[in-house]
Amino acid sequence: MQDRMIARAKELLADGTVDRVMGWKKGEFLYDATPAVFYSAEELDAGFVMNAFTAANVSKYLIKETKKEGKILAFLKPCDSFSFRQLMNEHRVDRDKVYIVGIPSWGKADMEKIRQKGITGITSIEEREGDFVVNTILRETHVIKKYDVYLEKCKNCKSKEIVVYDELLDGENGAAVTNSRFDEVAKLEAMTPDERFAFWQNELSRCIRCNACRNVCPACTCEKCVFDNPKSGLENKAAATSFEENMFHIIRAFHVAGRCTDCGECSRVCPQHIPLHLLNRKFIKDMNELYGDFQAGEAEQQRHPVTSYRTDDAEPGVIYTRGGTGK
Amino acid sequence: MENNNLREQILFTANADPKKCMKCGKCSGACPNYDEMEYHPHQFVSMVQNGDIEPLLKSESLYLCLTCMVCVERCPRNVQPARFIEAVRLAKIRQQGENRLTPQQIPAKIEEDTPQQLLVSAFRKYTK
Amino acid sequence: MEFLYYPGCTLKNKAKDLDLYARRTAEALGVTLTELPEWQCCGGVYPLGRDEIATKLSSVRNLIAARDAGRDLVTVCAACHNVVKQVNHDMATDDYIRTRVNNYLQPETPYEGETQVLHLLEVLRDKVGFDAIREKVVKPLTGRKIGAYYGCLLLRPSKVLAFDDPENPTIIEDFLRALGAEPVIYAQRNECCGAYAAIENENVPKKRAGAVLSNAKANGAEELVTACPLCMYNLKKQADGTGVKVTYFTELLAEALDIR
Amino acid sequence: MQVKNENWKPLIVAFCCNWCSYAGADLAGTNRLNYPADVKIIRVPCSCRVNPMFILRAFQRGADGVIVCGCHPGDCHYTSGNYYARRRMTLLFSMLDYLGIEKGRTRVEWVSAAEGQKFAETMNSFVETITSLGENKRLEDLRCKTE
Amino acid sequence: MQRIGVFVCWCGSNIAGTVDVKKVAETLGHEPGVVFSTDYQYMCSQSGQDLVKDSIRTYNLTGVVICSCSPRMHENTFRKAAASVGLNPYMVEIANIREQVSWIHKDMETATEKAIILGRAAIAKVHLNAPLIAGETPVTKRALVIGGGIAGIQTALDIAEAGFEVDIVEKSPTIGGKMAQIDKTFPTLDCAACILTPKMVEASQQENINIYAFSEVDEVKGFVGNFTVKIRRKARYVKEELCTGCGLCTEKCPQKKVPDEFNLGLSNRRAIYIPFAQAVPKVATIDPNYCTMLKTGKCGVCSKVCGVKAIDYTQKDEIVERKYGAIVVATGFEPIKVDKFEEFAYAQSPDVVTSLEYERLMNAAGPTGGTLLRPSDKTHPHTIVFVQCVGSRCDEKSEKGKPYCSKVCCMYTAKHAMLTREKYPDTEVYVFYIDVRTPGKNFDEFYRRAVEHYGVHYVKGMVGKVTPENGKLKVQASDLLDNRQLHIDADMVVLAAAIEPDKSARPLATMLTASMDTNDFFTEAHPKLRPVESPTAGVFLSGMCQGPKDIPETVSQASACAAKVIGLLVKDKLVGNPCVAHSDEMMCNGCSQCQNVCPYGAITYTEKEFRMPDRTTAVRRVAQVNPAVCQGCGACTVTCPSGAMDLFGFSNNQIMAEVDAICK
Repeated sequence: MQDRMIARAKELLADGTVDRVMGWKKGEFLYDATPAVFYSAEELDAGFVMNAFTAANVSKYLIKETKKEGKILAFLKPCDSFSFRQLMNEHRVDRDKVYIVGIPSWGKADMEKIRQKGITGITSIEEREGDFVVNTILRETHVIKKYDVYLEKCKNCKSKEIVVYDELLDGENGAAVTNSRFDEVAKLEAMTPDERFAFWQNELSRCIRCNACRNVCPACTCEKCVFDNPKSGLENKAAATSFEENMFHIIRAFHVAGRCTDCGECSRVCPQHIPLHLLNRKFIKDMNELYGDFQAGEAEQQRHPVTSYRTDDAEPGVIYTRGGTGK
Repeated sequence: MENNNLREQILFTANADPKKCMKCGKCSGACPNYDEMEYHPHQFVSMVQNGDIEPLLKSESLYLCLTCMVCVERCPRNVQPARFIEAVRLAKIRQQGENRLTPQQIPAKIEEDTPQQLLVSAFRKYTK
Repeated sequence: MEFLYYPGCTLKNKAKDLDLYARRTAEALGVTLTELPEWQCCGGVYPLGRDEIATKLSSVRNLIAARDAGRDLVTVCAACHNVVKQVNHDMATDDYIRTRVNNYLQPETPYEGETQVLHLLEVLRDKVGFDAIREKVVKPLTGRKIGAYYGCLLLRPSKVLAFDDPENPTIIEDFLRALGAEPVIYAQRNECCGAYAAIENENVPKKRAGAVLSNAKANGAEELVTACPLCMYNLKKQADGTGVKVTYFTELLAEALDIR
Repeated sequence: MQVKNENWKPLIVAFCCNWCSYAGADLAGTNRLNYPADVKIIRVPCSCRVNPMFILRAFQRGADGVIVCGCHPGDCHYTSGNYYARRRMTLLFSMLDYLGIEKGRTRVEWVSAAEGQKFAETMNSFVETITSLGENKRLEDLRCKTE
Repeated sequence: MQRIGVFVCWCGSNIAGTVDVKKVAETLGHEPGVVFSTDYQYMCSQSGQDLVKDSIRTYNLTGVVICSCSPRMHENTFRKAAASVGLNPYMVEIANIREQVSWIHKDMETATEKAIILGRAAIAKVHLNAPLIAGETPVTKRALVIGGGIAGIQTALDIAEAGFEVDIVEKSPTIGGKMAQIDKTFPTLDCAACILTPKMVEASQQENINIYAFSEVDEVKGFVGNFTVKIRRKARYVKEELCTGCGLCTEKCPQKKVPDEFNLGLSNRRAIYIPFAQAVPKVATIDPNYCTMLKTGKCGVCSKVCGVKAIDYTQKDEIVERKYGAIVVATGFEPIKVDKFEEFAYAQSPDVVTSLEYERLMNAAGPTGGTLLRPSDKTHPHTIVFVQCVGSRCDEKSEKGKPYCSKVCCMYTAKHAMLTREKYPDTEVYVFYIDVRTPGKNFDEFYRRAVEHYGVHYVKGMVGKVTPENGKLKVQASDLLDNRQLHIDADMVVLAAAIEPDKSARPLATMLTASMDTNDFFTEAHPKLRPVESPTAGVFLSGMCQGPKDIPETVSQASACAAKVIGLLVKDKLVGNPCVAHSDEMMCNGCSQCQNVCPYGAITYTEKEFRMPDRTTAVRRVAQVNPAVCQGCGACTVTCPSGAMDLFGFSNNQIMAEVDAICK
C-alpha cells in the first residue's frame, strides 16, 4: 500500500492538485513513524512510510496546514476522517485546502504488546490475513495474531468508513463495524464506588502531566488551553496533588464531550499507559444512553448532545438511581 | 378517639382525599340512584372528612350505591366519592354479624334467568 | 391472531349466547380464542377498597396464568373485563396492593401487571378492524335501529379502562355501522341499569333500566345491544311489553356474518 | 490515616440562579425557614452559568457537598439555560460517580422564586445527606485543606 | 490592588439581633485590600447611603462591599449611591447577611461566622471586579400589537395617541375580537357593539395606526427596541385597497352553505363574506375551502358583480417585514371545546349551547335577529338551565378541564339569566353554581338583582346529566342546600365553558422567547409589580393572553400596557445590562458551540486577521457578542472549552474567587 500511496502522491504533486503531502515519516526505528509534511517526490521516496505502526491521527495537523497557502494532500484513515469531519463541524479546518485520499486501515500494532511477547529488534512487519509477520535483526520470523497486539483503539474499532474524502485509494469504502467498545466502561460501572475509586486513583496518580494526551487529541485544539491560561482561574501547568490530576482529566473529558470521536489517540500516546479513553467513552456511553445514539464526526452536525437538550431529559438525579453503576 | 380511628381506617381503605372536594355537588347531581338514598355521594365525602361516620354506618344508603362510578368519572376534582361509600360499607360489613346477605336467602331470590353474575356481585357487595 | 380467552362464570351458564357467538364469530374473523385453563371467577365486582386483597386474588391468578402463557387476555363479559382490568392496573401501579398480593400468592415471578387485558370489542376495533369486519358481513343488518347500551362497566373508571370516551363513546356505534345497522345515540346509554341492587330492591333496576329503555326508545331505538349479562337481565325485565329487543353484541355479529 | 475530626461540620456550596432559586432562598429567609449555616450560597445569573470547573474547585478547596439550584425546567428566565445545565450536570455527576466519588455529594434541585419552603427543605435534606456521607476525602486537595 | 470599603448594615435589629455586626466589620476590616470597614443601623437610609458615599470619597475606595439584605432588594440603591460619587456602580457587591444569615439562623456565633464568610466571598469577588459601562442601543419608534380584540385596539389607540406608530396584526378578516360577538356587557348592560365599534372605527382612522387584518406573525427576530417581524398577509382573494365593502358579492355568491364563524356556526354565510356589518376593515374575503371558483375554476360570480374589480382569484400570501421597538401580545382567548363533557349532551342536542353561542342567540344581529329561539325547532324556550364552571376549577391533573377559575362566567351567566327573564318573563331560568364569584364594582349588586328582582333560580349544586328526550332536555342536578336531586325538563341548557388562551399563543411565545405557564397563559415579568410586561424585554402583555379577565380589566390592562410601551418608545436610546458575555478573540477557537447554545442569537462570527508569533498573519474565525442582544445567562461561557467566552460581572475568575473564599 505504501508504494501505491507514494505513487498517487507523486501524481497529485506533479499535476499541481496539491503542493505538499501530509503523511508519516520513517523514524529511527520501524515503529516510531511520525506525522510529517512532504514537499517533493524525492522527500516522499526518502521518508514516506505506511505500515502497521503508522497509527498517528494526522487530522489535527491540518488545522495549521490549512491556514497556509496552497493545497495539501492528506491520507486519512477511517478514524482520522471522523476527526477531520468533526474539525470541519467546528470550522477548525478549511476543507477546500485539503485533497483527501481515504485509505483503509485494518488495525495498527502496539509495539509494547509485541515487546511483551519477547520480540525485539524488528526489521520489518507485514500484514497478512489475521496475522502480522515480523522479522527481526536476529533473522527470526514471528507470526503473531493481529488481535493480540492491536492498539486499544484498533481492537475496539468503531468504523471502517471514511466519512470525508476526495478519492479512495482502494476505490471502496468501509462501513461501521460492530464493536464492544463500551464493555470496559460497563465493567467499571458494575464495580462498587470504592473499587472504582481505587482503580482510578491507581491510574490517574501515575499522570505526570506531560500533556501528551492534550497535544495529540484532535478535539483539544484550543488556541490556548484553560490550564495554561492565567486568566481562567484554573491555570495549572503541573499537577501538584492527585486531585489536580483528577481535575485535569475530568475537565479535559468534559471539554471534549460530544466532540470526541473516540479515536483513541490519548491512550495510545500516554507514556504512563493510563486508559484515558475510558473517560471519554464513559461520556459517549452516557450520552448515547440518556440522549440517544450520537457519533461525533460522523456527518455534518451543528449541535452535539451537550449543546442541545430536550425538555423531557432525565434529571441529574438519575445518576444516583439508575441501575448498573454499582451498588 | 375511636371515631378518629374509624375515620383513618376509612380514609385508608378509600385511598382518596376528601380535602380535594370543592363542594360542587356534581357527584350527587350525576348519581343515578340518588332518590333512593338517604345520604348522598357528596355527603359521604363530607361526613367522612368531618368524622361524622355513625349515621352513615346505620344508613340503608350503604347498600344503594350501585358503584356505577359516574360520581368518580364526572367529579371535576378527582375526589372519587364512590371510594368513600365503599370504604364505609366495608367498615360496616366487616364487623361480625353485619352481613347483609346470607346464602339461606338466595334460593328464594333466584329466578329462571338470574345470572350468576348477580349473585356473585351481590355477595361481594353485601357480605364479608 | 391468537388470544387467551376468559369467559367468566355467567357465560358458561345463563349467558351462553354471549359466549357461543363470541367463539364462533372470532373464528370466522380469523381470531383464535384459547380458553384460559382452570380460570377462576373474577368476583363479579371490582373490590374498590384499597385493603381488599383477598378479593383480588382470583383475578390475579388468571392474570398470572395469562402472563406465563405469554398472551393477551380477552374478556367478553363487561363485568369480568372491568374487574380483571382494574385489578391488573392495581398490580401495575399500586405498591401496597402489589406487595401484598404477591406475598400471598408467592408466584414464581412476582406479578407486576404485565398481562394486557382486552375486551373482545377492543380486539374487534384495534386488532381486527371494523373495516375488515364490514367486508366480511354477509347479511348486513340494514335498516335496523339499534341503541348501544354501554352501562358502567365497559367505560368507568375511564382512566383505568381506557376503553373509550366515557361520556361520548363510539365503539359500539362504529361496530353497529360495520354490521350495516343504524346506531341510535341516546344520553342514557352510559348510565347504570340498576346492577346488583336487583337482588333485594326491585325498584332500583326498574327505575334505572326503565329510564334507559324509554330514553333509547324515544330516540328511535328498536333494539338494544349490550355486553353484560346483568345489564341484559335488568333490561330484559323492563323491556317486556315495550317491543324493544335486547341482544348481546356477539349475537348481532354472528347474525351479520350469517353464522347464527 | 487521618484521625476523624470530631468537630467536623459539612461545608456546602450552593449555586443559585438569580431569578428563581436565589429568590427562593430569599423567600426562605423572609419566612424565617431554618436551614443549617453550613450552606453558603453563590449567586449566578442562571444555572447554565455553573461551570463544572466551579464544582470541582469547590471540592478541591474542601467543600463536602455542592448543590446547583435553578428555575424549574420550562421556567428558565433565559428560556433554555436550565436545560443545558441539566445535561451538563447529569454528565458531570455521572463522571464523578464513575471515578468512585460517593453518590449524593452533588445535587441539582429546581427551586422557583415561590418555593421558599422547598429551598429550606432541600438544604436541610442535602446537609443531612452530606453529614451522613461524611467528610469529602476523595476530591479534596490536601494541600489546600491544611493551609 | 483594590481599595475596598466594607459596610455592615444592622437593618435595625433584623440583622444586628442575630449577627454581631461589630465583629463582622472588625474582622472584615483585616481582609487584604480592605481599607475601611464600618457598621451602621440602616445602610439603605439616606444617611446610610451618605456614609457610603462619604467613605468612597474620603478613602478613595475602588470597591465597595455592603453586608446587608438580599441584592435583589438594594443592590441598585447602593450602585446608584456609588455612581453618584463617581465610583463605577459595578464595583459594588452585596453580601446577603439578612435573608441568608440573620433571618434563618438563631445562634449568634454561627450567624456571625457565616456573615464573615459571605463578606469575605464578596470581598474576593470585588477584588476581581472591573468597571462596567452599559451599552446603548437605539429604539425603533414603532410598536406592534398582535391581536385586534378590545385589548389590542385599546393598547394601539393609547400608543398612537401618544404619537407613536402602531401596527395591529389580526388573524381574522376584521378586528373586534370576541367582544364583537358579545351582546350586552355586565354590569351596565350596555350593548357591546355600541361601545366597541366606535373604537374599531377610531383605530382605522387614527393616522398612526396601521391595521394588518387577516394576517399572522411568521417570524420575530431582534430584541428590545430593535425587533424585526415578518408578517404574513394571508390571501383574501380580494384587493383590500379597491374593495368598498358594498357587500354585493356576498349577496350574489351562490355558495350559501358555509358555517358562519362569527355566529359560531349557528347560521350560514357565503363563500365570499364580510364577517359582520361593522367589520374593520370592511372588506370582503373569499373562503378558499368553499369557493367554487377557487376549488374547481368554475363560477366567478363575485368577480362579475364587483363594480370596482377588486376580486383577484390569483392572490397569494404576502410577507411584509417591519421593524418595531416594542411588541404587545394581545392574542386573547377562546372558550374550551366542551366535547369532553358530553354528560351535558352538547353533541347530542342543538339546544345545548355554550354561553358564547347564547350571546349570538340573544343578539339583534345574530342568527335569530335577537329573538331567543331554540336552535332545534326555532321555538321559544320556556325553561332554561345554566350550568356554571364547565371545565373550570378542575383537578390539576384533569385531562378534561382547567385548574383555574375562568373569572367571567359568573357575571355573564347572571347577565344572561337576567336578560332572559327581562325579555321573556314567562321563562323559568335556573342557574347551577358552585360558588358565585362577583368581586368587582357593582358586580355583586348585579347578581343579587338577577336573583331578587328578576327571580332567577340560583341553585347551589351541579348538573350531573342531561338527557335529551322527546324534544326536552331532562336535566338531573343536585340542590345541595335542599339536599335533593332536581329533575328539570328544560328547553335549553347553556354551558359556561371555561376559557383558555388562543391556540396561536404558544407558537407566538416561542417566536418571542416569552415564557408561558402550564395553562399557556403568558407569564408576567412580576405577578404583582410588573403585570403588563413579559420577562422578555420589549414584549408586553395585554388582555386575556395573560389570564382570565373581564372587559373593564382588559381595557385597564391594555392602557397600562400602552403606558409601558410609550415609556419605552419615548427613549432614544436604551441602556443595556453590562453584565453580558464577551469573547477573548485571542483565545477563541471559532468552533460555534457558544452560538449553538445562545438562546438569543447574540453571537455571530467573523473572520479576523491575527499576527502570529512567527510574524506571519493568519485569518481566524472568532466569536463576537452583540451586547445589546445578550441577556447575560452565561450558557456560552460553560460551553466554551478554551475559556475565551466569559461573562462580565460573573466571570470565571470571580466565581472561583468566591468559591475559594467560602471554602477557605
